[in-house]
Amino acid sequence: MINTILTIATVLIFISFILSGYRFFKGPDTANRTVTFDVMTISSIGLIALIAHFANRIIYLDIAIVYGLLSFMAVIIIAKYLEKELF
Amino acid sequence: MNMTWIALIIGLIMLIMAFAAIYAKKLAVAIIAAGVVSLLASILYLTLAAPDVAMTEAAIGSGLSTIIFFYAINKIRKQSHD
Amino acid sequence: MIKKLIYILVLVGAGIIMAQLFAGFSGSTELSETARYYVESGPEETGAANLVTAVIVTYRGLDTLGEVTILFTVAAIIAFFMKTREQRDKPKRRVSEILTTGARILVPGTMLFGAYIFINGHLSPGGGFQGGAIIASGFALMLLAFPQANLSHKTIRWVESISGFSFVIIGVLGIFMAGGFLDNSILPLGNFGSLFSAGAIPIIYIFIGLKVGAELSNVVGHMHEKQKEI
Amino acid sequence: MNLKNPAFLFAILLLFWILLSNTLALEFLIPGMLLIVLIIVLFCRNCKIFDGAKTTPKAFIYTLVYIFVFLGELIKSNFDIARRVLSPKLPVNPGIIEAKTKLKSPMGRMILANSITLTPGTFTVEIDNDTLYIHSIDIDEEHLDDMSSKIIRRFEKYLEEIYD
Amino acid sequence: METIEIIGALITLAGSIFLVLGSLGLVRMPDLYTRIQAGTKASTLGTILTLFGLGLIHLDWMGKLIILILFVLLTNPISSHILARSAHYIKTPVSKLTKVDKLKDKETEKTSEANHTNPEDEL
Amino acid sequence: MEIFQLEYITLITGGLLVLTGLWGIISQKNLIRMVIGFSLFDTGLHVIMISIGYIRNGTAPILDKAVDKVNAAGQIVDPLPQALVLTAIVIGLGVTALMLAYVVRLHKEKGSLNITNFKDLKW
Repeated sequence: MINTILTIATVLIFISFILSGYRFFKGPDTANRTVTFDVMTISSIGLIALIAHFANRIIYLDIAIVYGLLSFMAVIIIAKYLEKELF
Repeated sequence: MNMTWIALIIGLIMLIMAFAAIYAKKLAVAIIAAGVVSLLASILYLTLAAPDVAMTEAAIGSGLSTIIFFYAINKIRKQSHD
Repeated sequence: MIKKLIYILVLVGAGIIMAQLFAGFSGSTELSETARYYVESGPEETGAANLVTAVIVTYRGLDTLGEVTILFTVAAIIAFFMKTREQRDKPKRRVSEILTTGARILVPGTMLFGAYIFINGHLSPGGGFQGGAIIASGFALMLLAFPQANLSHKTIRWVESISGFSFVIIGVLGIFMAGGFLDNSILPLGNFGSLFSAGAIPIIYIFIGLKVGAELSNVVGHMHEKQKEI
Repeated sequence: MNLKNPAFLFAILLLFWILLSNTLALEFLIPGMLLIVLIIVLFCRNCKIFDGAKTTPKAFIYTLVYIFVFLGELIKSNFDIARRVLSPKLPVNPGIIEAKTKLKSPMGRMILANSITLTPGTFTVEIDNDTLYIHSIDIDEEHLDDMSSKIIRRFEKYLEEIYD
Repeated sequence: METIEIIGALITLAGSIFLVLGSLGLVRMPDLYTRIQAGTKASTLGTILTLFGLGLIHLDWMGKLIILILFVLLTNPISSHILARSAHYIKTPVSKLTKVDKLKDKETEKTSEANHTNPEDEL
Repeated sequence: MEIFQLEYITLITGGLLVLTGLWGIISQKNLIRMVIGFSLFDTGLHVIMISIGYIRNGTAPILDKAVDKVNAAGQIVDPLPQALVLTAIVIGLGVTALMLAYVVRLHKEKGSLNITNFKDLKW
């Protein structure tokens, strides 16, 4: 029962991946693609938590924290690059 | 069984993103696409029961690599404008 | 035209080699003999719950030493290519106040998280290399939020050389006090699964983490600074 | 020597460490405390982010109230966005407006800007001293000033009690 | 099979529905700023609900999940703010529907020497 | 079906990724794109190595409450390839950073990123 519901949730997260992938290919400029990158990483935090549930290991959650940190860094550096403020 | 489906879809998205990384018009977009490939590779390692490698790939392959790439192309842009 | 043909030929050749490799592959259902040895006697011999850590730090410790040396060489070569000058350009635009305020909380938090990763290397995923990378990203965040901040290369060099030296000293102590180079049983193994266990593994990982963090921070810092005109 | 800033940062980092190691055992707690002291000495010797924070019991109660108000607004905002995304006509009417805040402390301003970013159809584009530039998804052209003060006051009246 | 676990699973499902809605907004919205509106809010709430629901299923995982939730709540608004700020600085086009742009008015009256040309650079 | 197993899928993904990276290296003219191709090639090789070490239905080689010490050998995957790949990823970052530093210097010398302009060692 629970696993069925969570499998449906996984499928929905994949649909969200594919929709943002569409915007990645369509997106007129780099800033739009960066938004896509942000949404993809945030969704994959949820996906990692679901994988941790399916494998029943708590230790997988550490990787999700690393993800959150690194996606933040990447978005900030892309924004700085776009406004030519990087040294 | 769940893991197999996850790995299949992640692998497909990875290959599409790899082509985007090679054929994107702008270098910044190519680097972002390469970052997405690394990020998804990290999920693939997780399904293969390798959390250590997944963490290394997330921290190094997708984090620090992207940062260093952007610093490098920023330097190149500055040099060509001078 | 002929060039394209050569490219495709190279690609097809590589594809054939790959296919040959894959044809001989059949998914394994149980561990090989070496792996079985590591799994069965690893926890007793090293006391580490994370078997990957046990392999990296003790069984294959020399590889790790070589790896750290390669990273050191890379950092040195990048420092050679990207020479710096003292003063930098003034930023054209103020950094957003929200980012500077957030960074004042996030930078210590990132450093703490990196330290957590390499202190718990023998219990949970992660270890010196990952923790060092996270510490380097913390430095990168600091440089992004405060572009005028001074990254003291002298301090980084000191941290780097002292931790590298201590790593080798611990390795040599293993020869005299225990079975061989980088043997971790120079300290008591302790209770399996607690923080102070697995002999010298946490200490070795702390030094590796500091060394890798210093090296990668150095690389990021050299990439950040402006190039000297030669 | 003002001890308020390091004390607040110490409390936040200690909470972070306890939740991270998921245990209260002393063998995890004591190395964590040593590490936190080291990190504060190295990276936050003279940061002044918590200067405006009040330490009265009233401020504490308002913090708890603020969390619930914020969560309520967050859920409301998401239903608003969902309604706009799902409706076939796509009813958006965007624009960037300006609003003035009375908060002085940087921490209070950051929390205000972040809360605005996470609530109904608004997010902060630029912050310039006490002026926030807010992008709103549905603006009312006749009553711009009413609208901006409404957006700001929703959170400011609680944050005023917590920060100067 | 307890009630609290089923509630947790349903909360997770609601979170993933919000994630899908966020990406749908990313596809449908007309310009960058409205896309950030949809992307940030929906994905933040979606992730928070997903993690909280999993925390109800495994009560002993709650500590790490709360760390993740606080982390997402702190970093996600900051990153979208920085991105929107940069995008406005390099004059990313706004959609035709936009009525007022106070920030642009301010910038045009303040600076004229901002010789900032072509955002569509080759690199 | 035999081919529809986790390790086969990841193995094929890794192989195709290697070929994509190789195609990028040999067909592109821009130096930065060649470095990107190299990093894709690297990722593909790592995926292949991890898939070879996978044991069917195995779990991560970390002993805690979920996996006990006594009958660990029947439950976990091979730790050795993981250790090797971990080393390889870190070295890969070093090589990438070094190549980027060279690219920056080459661009400073020649003012171009196109590989056909570098004729110094051509015979």
